[in-house]
Amino acid sequence: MKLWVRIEAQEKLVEVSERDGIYSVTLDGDTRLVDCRSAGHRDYLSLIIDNKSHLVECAPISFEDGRYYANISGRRYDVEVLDERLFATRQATAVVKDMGPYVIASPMPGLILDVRVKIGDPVKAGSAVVIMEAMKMQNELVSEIDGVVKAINIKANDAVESQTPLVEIERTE
Amino acid sequence: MKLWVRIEAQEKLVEVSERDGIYSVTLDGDTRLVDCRSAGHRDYLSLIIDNKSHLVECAPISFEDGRYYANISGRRYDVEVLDERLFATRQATAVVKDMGPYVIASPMPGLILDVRVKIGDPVKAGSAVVIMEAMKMQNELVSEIDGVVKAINIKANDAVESQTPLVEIERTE
Amino acid sequence: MFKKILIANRGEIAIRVMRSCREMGIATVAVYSDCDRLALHVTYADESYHIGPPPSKDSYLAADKIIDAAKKSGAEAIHPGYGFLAENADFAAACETAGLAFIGPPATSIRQMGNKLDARRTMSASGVTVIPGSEGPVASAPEAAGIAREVGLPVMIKAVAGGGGKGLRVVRDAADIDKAVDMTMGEAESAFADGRIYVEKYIENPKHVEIQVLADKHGSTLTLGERECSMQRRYQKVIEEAPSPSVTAETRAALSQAAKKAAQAVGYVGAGTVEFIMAQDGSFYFLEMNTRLQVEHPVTEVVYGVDLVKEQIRIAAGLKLELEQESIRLRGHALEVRIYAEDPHANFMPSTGVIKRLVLPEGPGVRNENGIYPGYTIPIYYDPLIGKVIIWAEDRGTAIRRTRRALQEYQIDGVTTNIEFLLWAISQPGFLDGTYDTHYIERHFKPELLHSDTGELDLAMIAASIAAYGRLNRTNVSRAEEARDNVWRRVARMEGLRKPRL
Amino acid sequence: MFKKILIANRGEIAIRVMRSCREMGIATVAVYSDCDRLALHVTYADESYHIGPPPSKDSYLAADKIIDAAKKSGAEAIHPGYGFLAENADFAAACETAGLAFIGPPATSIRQMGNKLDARRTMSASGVTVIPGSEGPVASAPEAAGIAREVGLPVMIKAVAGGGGKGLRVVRDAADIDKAVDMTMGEAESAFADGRIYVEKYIENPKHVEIQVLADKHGSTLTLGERECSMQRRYQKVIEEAPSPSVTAETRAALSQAAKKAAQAVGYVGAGTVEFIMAQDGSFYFLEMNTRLQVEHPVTEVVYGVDLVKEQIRIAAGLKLELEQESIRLRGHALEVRIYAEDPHANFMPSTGVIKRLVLPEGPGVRNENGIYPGYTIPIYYDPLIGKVIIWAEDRGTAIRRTRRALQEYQIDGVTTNIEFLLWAISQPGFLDGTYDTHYIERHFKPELLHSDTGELDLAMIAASIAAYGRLNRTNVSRAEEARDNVWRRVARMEGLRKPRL
Repeated sequence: MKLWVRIEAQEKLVEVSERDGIYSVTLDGDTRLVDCRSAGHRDYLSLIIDNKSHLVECAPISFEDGRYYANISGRRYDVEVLDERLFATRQATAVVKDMGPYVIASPMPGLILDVRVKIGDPVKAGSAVVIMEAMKMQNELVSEIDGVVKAINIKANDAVESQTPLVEIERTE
Repeated sequence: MKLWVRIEAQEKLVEVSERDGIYSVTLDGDTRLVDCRSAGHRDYLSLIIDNKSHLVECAPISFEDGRYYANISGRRYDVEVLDERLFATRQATAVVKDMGPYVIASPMPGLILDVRVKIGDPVKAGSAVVIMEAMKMQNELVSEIDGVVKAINIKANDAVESQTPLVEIERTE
Repeated sequence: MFKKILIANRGEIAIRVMRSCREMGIATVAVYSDCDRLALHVTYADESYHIGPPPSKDSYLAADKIIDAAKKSGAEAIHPGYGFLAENADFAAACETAGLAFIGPPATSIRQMGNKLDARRTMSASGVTVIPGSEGPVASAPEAAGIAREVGLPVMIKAVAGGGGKGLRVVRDAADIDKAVDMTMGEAESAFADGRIYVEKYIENPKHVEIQVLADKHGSTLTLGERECSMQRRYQKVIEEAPSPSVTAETRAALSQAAKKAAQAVGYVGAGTVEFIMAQDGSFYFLEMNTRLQVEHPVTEVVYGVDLVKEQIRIAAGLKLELEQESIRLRGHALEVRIYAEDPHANFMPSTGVIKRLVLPEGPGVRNENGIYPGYTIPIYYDPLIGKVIIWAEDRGTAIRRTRRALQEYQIDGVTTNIEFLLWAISQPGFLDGTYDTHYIERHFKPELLHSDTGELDLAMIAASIAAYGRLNRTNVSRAEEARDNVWRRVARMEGLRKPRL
Repeated sequence: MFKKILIANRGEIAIRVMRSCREMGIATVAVYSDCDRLALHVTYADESYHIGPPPSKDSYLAADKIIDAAKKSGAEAIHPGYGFLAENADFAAACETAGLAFIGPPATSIRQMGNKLDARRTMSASGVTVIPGSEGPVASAPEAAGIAREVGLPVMIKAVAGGGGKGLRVVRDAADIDKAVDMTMGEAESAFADGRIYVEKYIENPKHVEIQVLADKHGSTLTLGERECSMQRRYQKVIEEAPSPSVTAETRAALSQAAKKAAQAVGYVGAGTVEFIMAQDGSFYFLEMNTRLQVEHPVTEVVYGVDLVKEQIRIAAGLKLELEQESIRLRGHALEVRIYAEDPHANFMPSTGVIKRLVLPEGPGVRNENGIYPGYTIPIYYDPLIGKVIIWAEDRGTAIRRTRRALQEYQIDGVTTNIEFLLWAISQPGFLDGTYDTHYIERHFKPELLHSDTGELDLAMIAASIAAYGRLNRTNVSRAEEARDNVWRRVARMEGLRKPRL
């Protein structure tokens, strides 16, 4: 299977096949045989490659987007893995994504303390739009783009779930 | 629900009902309200009864026989819990069980080291019939009854799974 | 000795206290809010009382409900842990009024140390060095400028009611004093409804060191050496250690003497901590006294071989200290790393969720203090501190290497933690050589620094590729099956069509 | 210092050794049999080499395969752990021949201590008191009777090749000697193909105490106090402690002196343990020397603040001991309880299976040594020891109460363990007062004793009733649904029947 794999700034083409629990993984033209098994839990992979032993916690963050994380000795890496279908989808949606409205969503469940904008307000990238409290801490949710506030779905003192769309911002060029 | 509950030498009739996660449990004519929830895992029950807090690991050993275990602070209790159907079944099978052939089965996977009997041998209750090795230890499997060896399904050096019938003994009166 | 104690807290500290109680044969009573019904402290306690809805003010800060639960349960004493009501003098007084022992200092000691300016004055009067500055609140910019001339620049303009890094401003240039005073007063007025300010000399690159104190009701006060807590992020301690790599035996003796004086000046009883700001030249100044058990108390426990919670309980029960200052001996070195449910890649945003898997570090010299278990859901209402790892070793170098080993062993699934950040922190040159100060992290940390191992990048790619391969294969198979099913269905339909109509 | 070490073992001890290696910056190499591919030591190591099928003789005892793996990996040294090849002189010699450091004593020391009769003679000659008895093998019953007269009854008739409680017989009456000699010889011949026997005085109600020794290659030998290991079941240690409640400071000094002499007599290098039998009057006799790390080494580590594995590695690398006998100081008290996968209700039958849930005891003074993790399958081929809990506390009473607390916290699902039995053992009057001897458990333990708490019986009934209620309800609902489905199906069929035929 051909996979497009992206980690941090790098993107590589990876070829994977499997026989009897041993995986053949080709990366940078270099083919390695990987003895890979789940150790007690599906997401914990014990990999032995050239007798080097590794334990990696690895699972999808979002299978449909090909987003995975890999945790190695306490360090967490975000990895994107796409097969041909997902790769094609990403190519197709990348353009659309940059055009559509930008939505600030709650990163976790919590309480809205303050909404710093009104509909029609101009917003600069990096400016705080909503203040929410979770776990005794105040967190600023900032806009990543320049734009104008188009919709506000919450008000102060609202309790929100994770990934609730809070404020919609329309891009200004 | 009416339940026949047996622990060690005691057997009691217990009445259980539930509303909103609070159980009403009547035991010895004494009705207690029990706030019972699974703590992180189905088999770990957090019970609060009259503000007393208990954590009990409790699960069926064999649901169809109504056999459960309850682990309280490291102590393990075997409890039989029967509803009307299971109670009736037990009553009906109790007689048959005492009449049928007696089978010595392997309590765990292991290696048969020695079979101490031949077909037709008389066997006394408490005498060793099979020696098996598991986890570096030799274990004697003894007959619980007086009888005559009727069948032998294994020989020395056989590897056996758990609950494999090894030797069948016919009861002598 | 008490037969039953109520613990007015939750999380790791509630469990910590209950463990000592169990070992002393004392029954424990937990209190819990709605969202904590399945919290570990509730299942661990002998008795548990529900005290209200999740917000702290309605439950863990509701003094009357807690005292009520204590009375219902027949508890004879209340241990407040840290945070919540631990430094609330009114609560301490209310306990005593209700006939319950408060496992902490007398309400008067809490009050005397609670107000920063009062504490400064009391300490000054008792001969404990405080940071040079104004005696009391400063009314105007010219008055502030006068003090600045006296103690020398830089100075800090601080709100009397401030705390946690809010309401303070550093002035390095005399010309900036007017503006700084104005702004701090305005901020203090709006944030704390108390516009008063005072002026202190600003100590450059300070270290935070603190002395553990134990005092009984019979006049004995002793000290258990220092902890250094200069690894901080936004005034939140991240790593603590005992002893401090920067404290010599002479400084330790001087710090201990000052801490003892401070505790005695307020008639202190119980376990408490006197915090000092230490300048790079080793001079030190009283900062404040925490009139309770500290989060980082275990580092002192492991190097001195004491159980501070048991000492607290014994003291509250009126027993004399059995420890003697002369026989207390420091052994080896201890570190504590705090595990927070927060994402170091995303500005330390707190993280919540269900703990799916939890494998703690174990083995030689590793102590875990936790309030979580596999299957537990971390609620959004409270502190994101989910656990602590305390490391003991023969010496500081070994302790640091053991801490790295322990952090690498830590497996926690379902929430994001700061473990990566801790691994970064303990590997910093400034931490390794012990020169770090309280601003070290803000000067040096950038999230980009967390990813640097190139060998790991390849491994992450391989692991993710295999994980994806398995899942995509299954998905493709099921897609294929679906497609095949569709074909069959179509065939069936066609066959149906072909059947001769009846 | 070595850069890479191969650990020729599995389970908790392999992890124990690897942890010290990691902390020393030494890379680790694991070896594994087929059934251990997912064992913790394989995933924990930096490198892992497959060495064969599950039976030990084909893998963990296959010296050539292990040496081969060491060479392939570039390891410079081999740590044997305990058991398997740890006391195999030929293996130690083969390592040295292959240019690999064996982390243990020289082959000659192992050989000298390996043969019991030889060791007795060497010790006797070096002035270490051995149990009075025959100098060498005894050829006949009259010769045995002569020795019995000399040392006094009771005596023990022991097979030279015996071990693990096999091939020995106690004689209390002179009239029984003939028969006992005959039977033991016969048994020894058939069991060990070596009919030789010898005679020793039998010590009534003995205690098992042992001294930890460390010796470097530069002539330094030092001792780290005693451990008592008299809580045994069928010669298997169950609980160990340091210090022994029965050893006074004078006895400790005498034991240490004897142990040092014993180690020096065989030119010992590395960590080793000299075991003694101690009579009720405090007199003691050399029993044997274990020329390796003991299972129970951590109790010594926590009271003396040393890392014995690091010392072993340092010694093997040729370094001088940095510890000095004078500065070694005992602090507090330590206990170790061994967690076995075995059923105390069923004659301690071993138990295997998948560890579904594992929550270890934590908090102050608790150290876990484990080779398992949640999801791990315990194989049937090896030792049923799955973990150890080591407890440290200020004093013995606190250590015992802490051990109880820790055992109550231990949650392990999927296999049956001896935790209940350990709770029974640490609560025994003879354990609490420290008078227990090596026969205590066999004299006092009955499985019926494990269930005694009547309050818990009610609770178990309530919990099981609720658990059953939920499950039965669901089952009844699904039965009802099934029944309803059947009714519908029947109705449908009947409707079908009623349909007018076309």
